[in-house]
Parts: sequence; structure tokens; C-alpha cells
Amino acid sequence: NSGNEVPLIFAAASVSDVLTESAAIYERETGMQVEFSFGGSLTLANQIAKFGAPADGVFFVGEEPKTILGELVNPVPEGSIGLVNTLLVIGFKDAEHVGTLSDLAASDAQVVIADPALAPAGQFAKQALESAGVWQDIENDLIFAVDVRAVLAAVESGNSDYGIVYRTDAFGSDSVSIMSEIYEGYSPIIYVGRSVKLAENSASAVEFFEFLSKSPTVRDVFESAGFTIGFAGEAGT
Amino acid sequence: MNSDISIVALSLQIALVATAVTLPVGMLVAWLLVRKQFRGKFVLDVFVSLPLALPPVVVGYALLWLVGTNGWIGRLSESVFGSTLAFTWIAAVLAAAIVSLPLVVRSFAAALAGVDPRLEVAARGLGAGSIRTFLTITLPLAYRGVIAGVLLGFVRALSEFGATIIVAGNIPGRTQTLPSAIFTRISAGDTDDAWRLALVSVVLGVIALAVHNWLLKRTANGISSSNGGSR
Amino acid sequence: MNSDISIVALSLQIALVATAVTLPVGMLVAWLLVRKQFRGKFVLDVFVSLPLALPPVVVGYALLWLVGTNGWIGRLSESVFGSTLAFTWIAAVLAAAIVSLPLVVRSFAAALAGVDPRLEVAARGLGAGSIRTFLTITLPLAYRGVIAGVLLGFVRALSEFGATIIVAGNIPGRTQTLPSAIFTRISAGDTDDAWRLALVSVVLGVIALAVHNWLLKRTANGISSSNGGSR
Amino acid sequence: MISFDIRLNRPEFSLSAKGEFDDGITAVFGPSGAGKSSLLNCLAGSIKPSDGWVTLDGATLYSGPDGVWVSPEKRRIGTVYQDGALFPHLSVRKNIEFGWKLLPEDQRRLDPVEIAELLGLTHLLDRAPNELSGGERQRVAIARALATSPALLLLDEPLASLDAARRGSILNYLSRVHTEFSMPMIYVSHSVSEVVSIASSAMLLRDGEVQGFDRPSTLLLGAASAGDEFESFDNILDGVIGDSTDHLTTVRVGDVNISTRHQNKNLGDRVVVSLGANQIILASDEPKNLSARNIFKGSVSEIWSNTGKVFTEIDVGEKFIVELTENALNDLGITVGQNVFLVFKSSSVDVYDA
Amino acid sequence: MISFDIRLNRPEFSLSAKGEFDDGITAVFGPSGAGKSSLLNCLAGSIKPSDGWVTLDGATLYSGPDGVWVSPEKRRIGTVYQDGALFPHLSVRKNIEFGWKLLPEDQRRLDPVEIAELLGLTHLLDRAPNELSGGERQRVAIARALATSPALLLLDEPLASLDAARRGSILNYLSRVHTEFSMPMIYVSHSVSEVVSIASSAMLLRDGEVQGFDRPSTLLLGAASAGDEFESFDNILDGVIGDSTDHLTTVRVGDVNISTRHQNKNLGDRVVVSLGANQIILASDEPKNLSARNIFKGSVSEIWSNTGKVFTEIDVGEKFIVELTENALNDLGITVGQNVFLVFKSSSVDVYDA
Ligand SMILES: Nc1ncnc2c1ncn2[C@@H]1O[C@H](COP(=O)(O)OP(=O)(O)OP(=O)(O)O)[C@@H](O)[C@H]1O
Ligand SMILES: Nc1ncnc2c1ncn2[C@@H]1O[C@H](COP(=O)(O)OP(=O)(O)OP(=O)(O)O)[C@@H](O)[C@H]1O
Ligand SMILES: [Mg+2]
Ligand SMILES: [Mg+2]
Repeated sequence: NSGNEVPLIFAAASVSDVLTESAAIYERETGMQVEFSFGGSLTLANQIAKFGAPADGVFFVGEEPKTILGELVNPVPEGSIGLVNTLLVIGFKDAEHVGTLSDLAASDAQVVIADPALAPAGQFAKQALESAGVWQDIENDLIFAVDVRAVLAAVESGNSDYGIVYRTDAFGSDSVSIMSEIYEGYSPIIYVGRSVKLAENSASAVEFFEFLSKSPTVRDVFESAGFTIGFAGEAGT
Repeated sequence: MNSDISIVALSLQIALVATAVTLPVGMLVAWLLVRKQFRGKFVLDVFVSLPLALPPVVVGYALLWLVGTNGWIGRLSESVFGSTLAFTWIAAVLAAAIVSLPLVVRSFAAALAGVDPRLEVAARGLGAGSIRTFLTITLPLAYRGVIAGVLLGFVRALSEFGATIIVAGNIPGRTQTLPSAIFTRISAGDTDDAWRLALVSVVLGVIALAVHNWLLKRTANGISSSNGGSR
Repeated sequence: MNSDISIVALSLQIALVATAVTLPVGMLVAWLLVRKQFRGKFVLDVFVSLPLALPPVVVGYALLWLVGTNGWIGRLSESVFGSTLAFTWIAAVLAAAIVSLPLVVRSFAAALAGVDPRLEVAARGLGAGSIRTFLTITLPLAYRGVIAGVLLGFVRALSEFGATIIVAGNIPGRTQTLPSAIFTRISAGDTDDAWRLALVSVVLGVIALAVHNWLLKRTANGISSSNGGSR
Repeated sequence: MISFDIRLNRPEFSLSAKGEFDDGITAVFGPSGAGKSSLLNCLAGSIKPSDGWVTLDGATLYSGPDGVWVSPEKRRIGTVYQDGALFPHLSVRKNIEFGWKLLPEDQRRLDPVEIAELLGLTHLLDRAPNELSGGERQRVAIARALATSPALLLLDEPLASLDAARRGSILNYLSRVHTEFSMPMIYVSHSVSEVVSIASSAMLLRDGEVQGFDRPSTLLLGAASAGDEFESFDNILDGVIGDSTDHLTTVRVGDVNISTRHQNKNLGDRVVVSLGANQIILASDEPKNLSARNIFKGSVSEIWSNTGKVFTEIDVGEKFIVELTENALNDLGITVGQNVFLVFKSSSVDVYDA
Repeated sequence: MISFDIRLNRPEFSLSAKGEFDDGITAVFGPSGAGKSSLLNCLAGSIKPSDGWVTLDGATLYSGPDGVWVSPEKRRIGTVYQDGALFPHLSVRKNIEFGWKLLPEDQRRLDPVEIAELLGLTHLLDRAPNELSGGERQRVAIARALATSPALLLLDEPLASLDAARRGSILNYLSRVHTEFSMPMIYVSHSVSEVVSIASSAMLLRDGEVQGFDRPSTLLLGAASAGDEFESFDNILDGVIGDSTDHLTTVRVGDVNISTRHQNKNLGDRVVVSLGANQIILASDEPKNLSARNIFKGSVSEIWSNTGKVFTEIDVGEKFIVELTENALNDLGITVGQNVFLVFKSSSVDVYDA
């Protein structure tokens, strides 16, 4: 029945490469296929929640998208794989070193973060700055970029001195210097898969997510991209 | 690389079909706007121009409403094809056609309006009906604007992203066009890949422009085999 | 509502300044393309048309590099203003101007090319230099395409999103334009608000179109005070 | 036969014209801005009159009251526009063949190639209209209209920028087409010699009003009287070619044998003869030893004067109108009924195909 | 004075013309497609010749070898184009004032309002060009060029679609402008009477080659002989107005007093007289009781023939050329040296302002 159909999974564009690779492994090992539609996490959530887009599963990060989807998606099953990311403060190559978020706030320099209203990365950055108690201080020096790649580009091109991005983004760039890693003060940044409740191929999506959780090959793919691997239940999803 | 080719092929397919749609529709609308007086003319004018005034994302959401299960296009297509058009390449064609239509209509309209009506009258007097007159006199005389409109429309369709990604998604192999592929690569940090695809876009644009210029010259030559020395 | 007004004001400011830039630049480029023969003409043609062939996001990234510390615009502006232009409203103007330039140039070029060169020759013979001839004969005779080009350019600037949000960001009160505000509202799930702003965009578009039509009619009337009964 | 009674209102001009033109060639003349082109455009359907009606061979083409409007392409009326209105994007050949190609085969009475040949356009067929001289453009416009074998041909000053030789040969060709294909024509012109040589009737327009409709000669006389549209009056007579020598050809007009320059025509050909009223000399006694080849005895049937010019009608079998000065009239003591001699040169006579 | 020696090469046509035109009015004529408009365009700078040079009043306007090219707006040459080339987006008034406004005040010798008045355009000033009749458009084109007070005025068949009355008055106006403002003109026309009445010298072009350059009368004769550009030859003579009665005016041409129709001119006015060679009759004995007002005794000074026409030159103090038929020549037995009488009507004579 419909369980044999190819599921369509709406996934964050930032993990498109690792998911595409995993799908190839999935097909090689099980003969089954999966399709993705990539976009911003919020955009994808809105497409499904507000416009009835035909997604069988979702794979993205952050609270806001989850809130938007609410009851439309199933909870993450126990033991599902999660791709864990952390935040970094990065700086333009000849920018002065800042060690902590307080230093950053004190520097008076322009700081780019992703727009909290547009991208989960922005929400995480905001949480971190708030819990460091520097949000008020830094608010006027902040620039909101559309997404985390735009943050990276703004710093790489020297238009801003500092920015807050995901660890995985910074690893790919050699034209920025890493100032400091932020370990706490924000919700865990975890990309997880969820199936969409009433979707036709919901079951096939679940099958794919299960495969991701079990396959060691897939885990290698994720790790080599810079993610830490976690599993539901471990880190309070 | 293989997937590059299929992305380009799909993009071309979508842009070409969109152009094939906007060409006659745009011509009809431009003709109505320029040569006819009717109630609701301004409404039509606004209607075809709207997509230009709105950010494509909005157009995308509006389209998604229309082709979704609740929109009338959606219901129609569900009863015909058994499914909605959303997240199919046809949705991408729709998106591309709608955003490029204003460019096409505006170019065509300016060109048609510039044709000397006395030549149309002369053609009628020689026995050509209004349709034949349009095809053999008006259209060829408006060629610059027509060719420019087609170029603008085609290239705009080729670079359409905002509306497409909303209504057709970004499904590799099915609806992923060059612009959405570039976006995906950028988001994933694949900058080199992204620039490579951007370069492909540029090459397609240059080819389209070259064809445009060639058509322009060819038509101009057909129209007056030499301009040299003419007062 | 108050912030709505400031968003609209900023959007208009950006679009108007962008139009003020593209109008003369577009005219110059169109004139070069249509009336002059020179080496590198096709390169110029490609260069101004490129932004149409690329998804605006790519244009945005490219611009971000150009205005950055290593880009030539960036170096220039740093030495003048002490900072780069990124994330300022001027960056938004740049983005809007660049994406609308191809539309403007294409419309202008088609219109200029359609002007009967014999009338220009006649004006020269009556003592008008080439610039005066251009301003008093060529330009007025090309009015349809010029007005259409300005409309297309202005409205495109007004709806510009993809490039703007990359190079100018989305800073309420400073660089947040209508399209970015709409996108923000949609992303935040504020659909009602988003639609309201979209409606504002539509209204602005309709006004622009109405002005366009009025200008067209007025100019046409100035050009021939009646067409009735003319063969 | 085309009949019409139309009004056309423009901001500063209104045309009001009623007429019925037979299947001959009708000339329309009058000063610049009189409404000649406007009238032709109303007949052809290029512009819609404000009111009135137009019928061609009995079929209604336009009727204001009844709301009838036959679109121009269905009227079978060919028009040679004053400004040519050639299609700039088509070669001369394609311009000429444009309407011809739209005709059903069996209605193609004239061959475009032949028309082009006769109008001296053959070497220009592959040119674009903007590569033609003014006169060449006019000829293409004529060819294009002729090629559609229209049921009625309208010509709006078609020969204005042509030299006399070319003009003569085209006029000749037009009258041949007229008779051979019984194609009625309406011909707008400012040139007396054109009007007189080609038309069988004429309408005079002035300020949008019809001021007269008659035989060209009669009407032209009136026009001359009314306001100098033309400088002189011409006698227009039907004739038949008689004997020819190397240098002279006799044309029989009624019972009168007129000597003309040698004509390349055949015995018995029907022709039209034109002779300026101011080129005839009257003599009260029979003149002798004159170089003039034409001397005829007749009697004065009428004398009248118009704006300082005196005209006499002399009956020599045919009636000729002769322009005189008051002085000559008095000196010779010419009165109605008196016998006089008409004297004119063979080179004063122009001969055209009928 | 304009001098030129230019070549213009086109795919199927090449023009090669050399000439020097004085500050009078020079007519350029020749068949359709001869290159008349092309020549004018080369002088005005509307088109660039392939090679050669042009100088106006000593200043080089163009020189192929030296790479000199004065752009058209600096040439002070006004052109009345064959097709008008009116600016469609400007009113008649603005068209006329276009070039005038660009003139420094002290160079504005002619007033646009007055020009418009004299060309009968006053009521049309606020119209758009596409609301004009063909003849009205031509007049606007003339007005526009005149208003720039050019150092040289080129007229390309400016009167082709005008009625005779209008034509006469414009010709008159043009010659007045010519003398009053000493404005040299080059005038292209197919109409003999126009050429003869206005020009002091004439150039004949055929197939892009100069076939002659002379006084109009002399040249027109050659043209007639060479290929029927014109149907007849006109005697053109300078004269002075003599006595007038109500109906007749005497014009003194040398020692000969010619009777003409009444002229509205003053005693002593200088005029040009035109008389068709085919309107003069020769008599071997003195004719009597003829209506013809002009009978002069003279002697045959020359006889020659051309394409079947015979011409004689008769010296009656002034020399007149008379066209005869071979038969007349033989019948009258006319030989060189013989005494003959010239006979022509006063209405055969056209009188123009000199
Ligand atoms: N489109 C128009 N709008 C307003 N008036 C016009 C228009 N076309 C022509 N007229 C006017 O109508 C009158 C008649 O014009 P028309 O062209 O019929 O004259 P015409 O007799 O052909 O003159 P011509 O011999 O100069 O060609 C003129 O006074 C002219 O100014
Ligand atoms: N732009 C052009 N390209 C090629 N040939 C042309 C062009 N314009 C004119 N000709 C040709 O050049 C020749 C001369 O043209 P031109 O216009 O000078 O003739 P014209 O003497 O003014 O004739 P008309 O009395 O008919 O106006 C003609 O044979 C014409 O066909
Ligand atoms: Mg007319
Ligand atoms: Mg010419």
C-alpha cells in the first residue's frame, strides 16, 4: 500500500548535502528511495502548516518551526538520530580577538547574527546573548542577516567584524577566524526527523528516519560534516 | 555534473514552457490593452502587472493557495489529474510564467502602440483581415519590443526563485531549478558548487542575449536589407 | 501601523532613488547599445543584463563581496564614509538598481531603436546638436518604451527582495523594505500581517501603474492632440 | 458605381459630400486641405464618416442610420495613398504581392510581375521601401493597389513626384487598365493635364463642400472662374486616329481632322485630345502662310467672360473654347454668329489613349 | 556659393556629381531615381558621400581625402525634405520654430509667424502633423526650413502636392525671400514651369551623372532633346513691365514689346517671361485680323531638329525658339536668313517676378 511510496521530506537546506548523501546510501542498502524539498526551516514549516504542502516528513532544527507545525507532526520516536550543532563567534581575518560574548558586546563593533524572526540560527544566537546578559548592550550593534550563510558571507567579505554562526558553517570557511565557541545558554541545536501525521507516505518517512538512526555509514557522513551525533531521549528533545 | 545537467535541463524546460505560455497570453493582453477600449481594462492591466509589484515569495504563497487543495485551480486539477499541481514542475512553470508576464506584456504593449496605424489601415484596404494584419504587419513592425519582451520573459523565468520554491518546492530531479539548486548549495555551505551553477546561469543568460541580438539583427535585416546611407 | 508607514516610506525612498539612478544610466547604456559601434559592446550588454539571468540571491552575494573591504566599491566607500555600505539603505538602493537595470535598458533600447533616424537627421539639419536632438526628438519619440521602462524598473525595485536582504539585511527602520517585512511576517507565522503588507505593495503597484498609464496618455496627447479620424 | 452622401466632422474641418460616380474615371480636385484625401478615406473605409452612407455597385458599405459598416478588407476598393504607406518591413516585391496573394486565384486579373515591369520597378523588386527614391515609392504604391484587381481604384495624387515622361506613361497605363479591366477609378490630382487626360467626370471640392460635378472640361472652366485652381482651360475631345506621316498624325474629332505630332498609334485607335483654350488663335479672315497646321473655319456660338478673361465658343463641327483678351475681341470685332478661323499648332495638341 | 565634387556608392546606384552653384536659385532636375534627393542629402550632410568634397562660401564642409566632416547642424543649410520629415510629436508651431529657436537672436532674419502667415498655415499652428493634409504638411516643411534663415536652402520637390494657385504664390514668396535675404536656393522639381519661373541656372541629373548645367532654358531644351524629361521647351526671357491697360500688360524684352495678360505689377518691375516654343506660330507673310496680340517680324537664325521635332531660332531683336513640324517647315519653305513673322497669344505668355 502507500507505505511503499517514495516519501517527500521537507528538510533544512543547510543539511541538504548530508541528507542527499544519506539518501543515496539508503537506496544502495535498502533499494528504497526518498525525496527532499529543501528550504529554510521556517519556510518549510509554514508551507506545510499554512498551505497544506504535501510533506510526508520534516527534517529541521529549532523550536519555532516545531511550534508552527504543532500537532501536524508526530513526536520524535525514542532513539532517533539527531544532528547536534553548536554556535561559534567568528571574526573577519584581521579583527581583534574576542574571547567571550561579553567581550563581544564590549567591543562596540558591528555583529551579524541570523534574523531570529527568519532563521533558527538567529533564535539560538539571541538566546545565547540573552543568557550571557549582554543582549541589551549589543542590540544596537547587531545586524540581522537572512540566514546563517548570509552571516558567514558578511563576515568573510569584511562587511562586519564579527558574527555568530553554526560550528559546521565555520568549518567550511578559511577566510574567517574562530573567536570562541559558545557551549551554553541556548536550546540544544538538533536537526531531527519527524513524520507528518496525516500524510500519505508518513510510514515510508518513518522508515527512512529509522534507517538514518541505525546506519553507521550515515553516521560517518554526518560526523565528517562536523555534526555531533545524538539520539532522542539522550538530550531532552 | 550529471545532476547539473539535469538541473539545467529542467530549468530550461520550465523557462521554455513558461515562455511558450507568456508569449501568446502576453500578446493577447498587450493587444487588448493597446488597441481595445473595454470596461475592466485597468483591472486587467493591474492584474497582469501585480506579480511585478509583489515580492515573488508572496506570489508563491498566493499561487500555493490557488493550486492547493482549497484553491480553485487545485480543485480543478485534482478532479482532472487526481492531484494538485503544487510541488510539480507545472507549478514551477506557472510561477515562472506569472512573474515574467508583466515584463512581456509591458514590452509588447509599448511596441504594439508604436506601430503606425496607417500601415494597418493600408493592409486592411489591401484585403487583409484584422488577424492577418496583426500577424503580417503589426507584429513584424513591433519586432524590437516583441523580441525584447521574449528575452526579458525567458531570462526572468530562468532566474525565478522566490515564487517557485514556495509553490513547487525544491525537489532535486523534479522541481529543483538552477536558482533553487544554487540556493541549496549556498545554504549547505557548498560555495564552489554554488558559484559553478551561478556561472551556468550566466552562460544561459549570455546565450539567450546572443540569440536575442541575433534575432534582432536578422529581423532588422529582413526588414531593411541595408540602412547604409539612408536619409 | 506606524511602522507600516515607515516601512512604506523607506521602500519608496529606496525604489525612487534606485529609479533615479537607473533612468540616466539605463538611457546611456541603451543609447550606446543602439546607436554606437564599439569593441566590448556585447560585454556591456551582457554585463547589464546579467542580474536578470541570476537569482537575486546570487546578485546579493556578489554585491556583498563588491561592497566588502576587498571589493572596489567597498574600498571606495570605506575611504569616503569610513565604513562599507553593507546593511545600509544605500546597499538596498544598489541592489534594487542593479536588478532593475536590465528591464530599464531593454525597454529603452527597443524604444530608441524604433525612432525614425530621418527625423533625427532633420533635427540636425535644423541646427540641433546631437545631445539636443536626442533630448528633443529621440527621447520624446521613444516615450512609450521610456515610460514603460521606468515603470518596470520602479516596480521591480519596489518588490526587490532576494538581493536586498543579503546585502542590506532586514533591519527595521533602516533597511527593512516592504518585501523583507512581508517575508519576516510570513516566517513568523503572522500571516494576516503579511497579507496586509502585501496589499500595501499591491496598492503601490497599482498607483505606479496608474501613473504610468496617465503619463502615457498625457504624453501621447501632447504628441498628437487627437487621433480620431486620422488615417 | 459608387454613391455616397457623407459627413465627416473634425475639430476644425467638416466634410459634407454627396455624389454618384459612374464606372469611368472620376477626378476629384480642389485646393490643398479641401478634403480630397478625407473623402477617399471615407470611401475606402480607412476612416469612418460621422454620418451618411456609401454604396458600391448597389451594396451598402456604410450607413450611419442603419449602423452598417463593411470593414475595409471586404470592400474590394484599392487605394494609392498620398504618402505611399508602403510596408517598411517588406521588400518592394512583397509589398506589391501583399494584396494579390490574398486574392482567390480566379480574381487575379493583373499580374504583379507585369505591373512592376510596366511601372519600371523590376530592378527594384528586392529593395526595401526606405531604399527607394520618392518617385519610386509612389510607383510601388500604385503597383500594390493595382495588383489587388480592385472593383474600384482610388488614387490620391499618385504622380506628384514623377517626371513628365514617366507620368505620361503611367497615365497611359492607368487608362489602359481602366478600359481593359473595366476598373472604375477615382483620381485626386492638382494637375489639369492629368485630370483632363484621364478622367471622364470630375468633382470639385472646396472647404469640405462639393462645388461642382461635371465633365472635367466644363468643371475646370468653372473652377478657373471660381478661383484659379488652374491657370488655364483645356478643350478635351474624343477622337479617332487617322492617317499618319513621319511627322504628323491626323486625329478625327467628329468631322474635324486635327493635325497632331506623330503618334505611335494605330489607325482607328480611340483617343482623347487635349488642347489649351489659350493656345488657339482666332482669325477673322482666312490666314495664309502660317506654320500652324490646324486652321478651321467655324462660327462663334457663345462669348462670355470670367475674372478678366474672355472665352468664346467656336463651332467648327465640334465646339472649341478659345481664350482671348478683351482687346483681341474688340480689335477683331468678334460677335456671336460671326464666321471666324481657328488656328493652332499641331504641337499644341496632346493626345492620350481613350 | 556651394561647390562640390562628390561620389556616393550604393549597391545598385552610384552618384557622381561635380558642380558650382552661384548664389541664385539653381534647379536640379532629372527623372525619378536620378539621384536628386541623394545629391541634396550629401550637401546638407544628411548622408556622407563615399568620397569627394563639398565647400560652402569657401569653407570646407566635407572632404573625403582630408577627413573633414562638418556635422549638419553646423552647416547652416536648410532642407525641405521630399517627405516632409515633420516631427510628429510637435505641433505645427513648434515644428516651425524648432530651428528658429536655436538661432542666436541676431541671425533670425525671418519671422516664423510671418512665414506661417504667408504660407497659409496660421490656422493650423496648433495642429499635430498627422492632422494635416498632404499639401499642408509640405508647406509646414517649407516654413520650418525657412525659419532657420539658412545660408543655403535646399528644396526637394516642395510643391508636389499643391494646387496651382497655392503653388504660384509660394513660388513668388520663395523668389522674394531669395532676393530680399539673398538666400541661395537649390530647387528639385519635375515641373518645367516651376523650374523656369524660379531658377537662374539648372543642373540635369540622370542615372547619378550630371548631364548638363546651364541656364534653365538652354538646359531644358537639351533635356527635351535628350529624352523627354519635359514635353516642351519654353523660351525664358528677362523683361521689364511696361504700360498696362485693364486687360493687357506690355512687357519689354530687349527691344520687343510683348503683350501679356494684365499683371498686377508696377511699371519698371523686372520680370521673367516664359513662352512655350510650341505656342508660337510662324507666318511667312504678315498675318492680319488675328486674335493673337503678338506679331513680330524677324529672321530665321537657326534650324535644327531633335527626335522628330523641328526647332527654329527666330531673331526679332530677341531670339525666340519656335517648335515646328517638318511639314510646316516644308510648306512655308523656311530657310535660314529668311524673314518671318512670329505669332503668339498674350495668354500664352507667363510672367514671373525676376
Ligand atoms: N487627423 C486629422 N485631424 C484633424 N484634421 C485633419 C486631420 N487630417 C486632415 N485634417 C484636416 O482636414 C482637412 C482636409 O484634409 P484632407 O487631407 O482631406 O485635404 P486634401 O484635400 O487631401 O488636401 P491636400 O491636397 O493638401 O492633400 C484639412 O483642413 C486638414 O487640415
Ligand atoms: N537608402 C538607399 N539604399 C539604396 N539605394 C537607394 C537608397 N535611397 C535611394 N536609393 C536609390 O538611389 C537612387 C537615387 O535616389 P534619389 O532618392 O536620389 O532619387 P531622386 O532623383 O530624388 O528621385 P525622385 O525624383 O523619384 O525622388 C535611386 O535609384 C534609388 O533607388
Ligand atoms: Mg490629400
Ligand atoms: Mg527624390
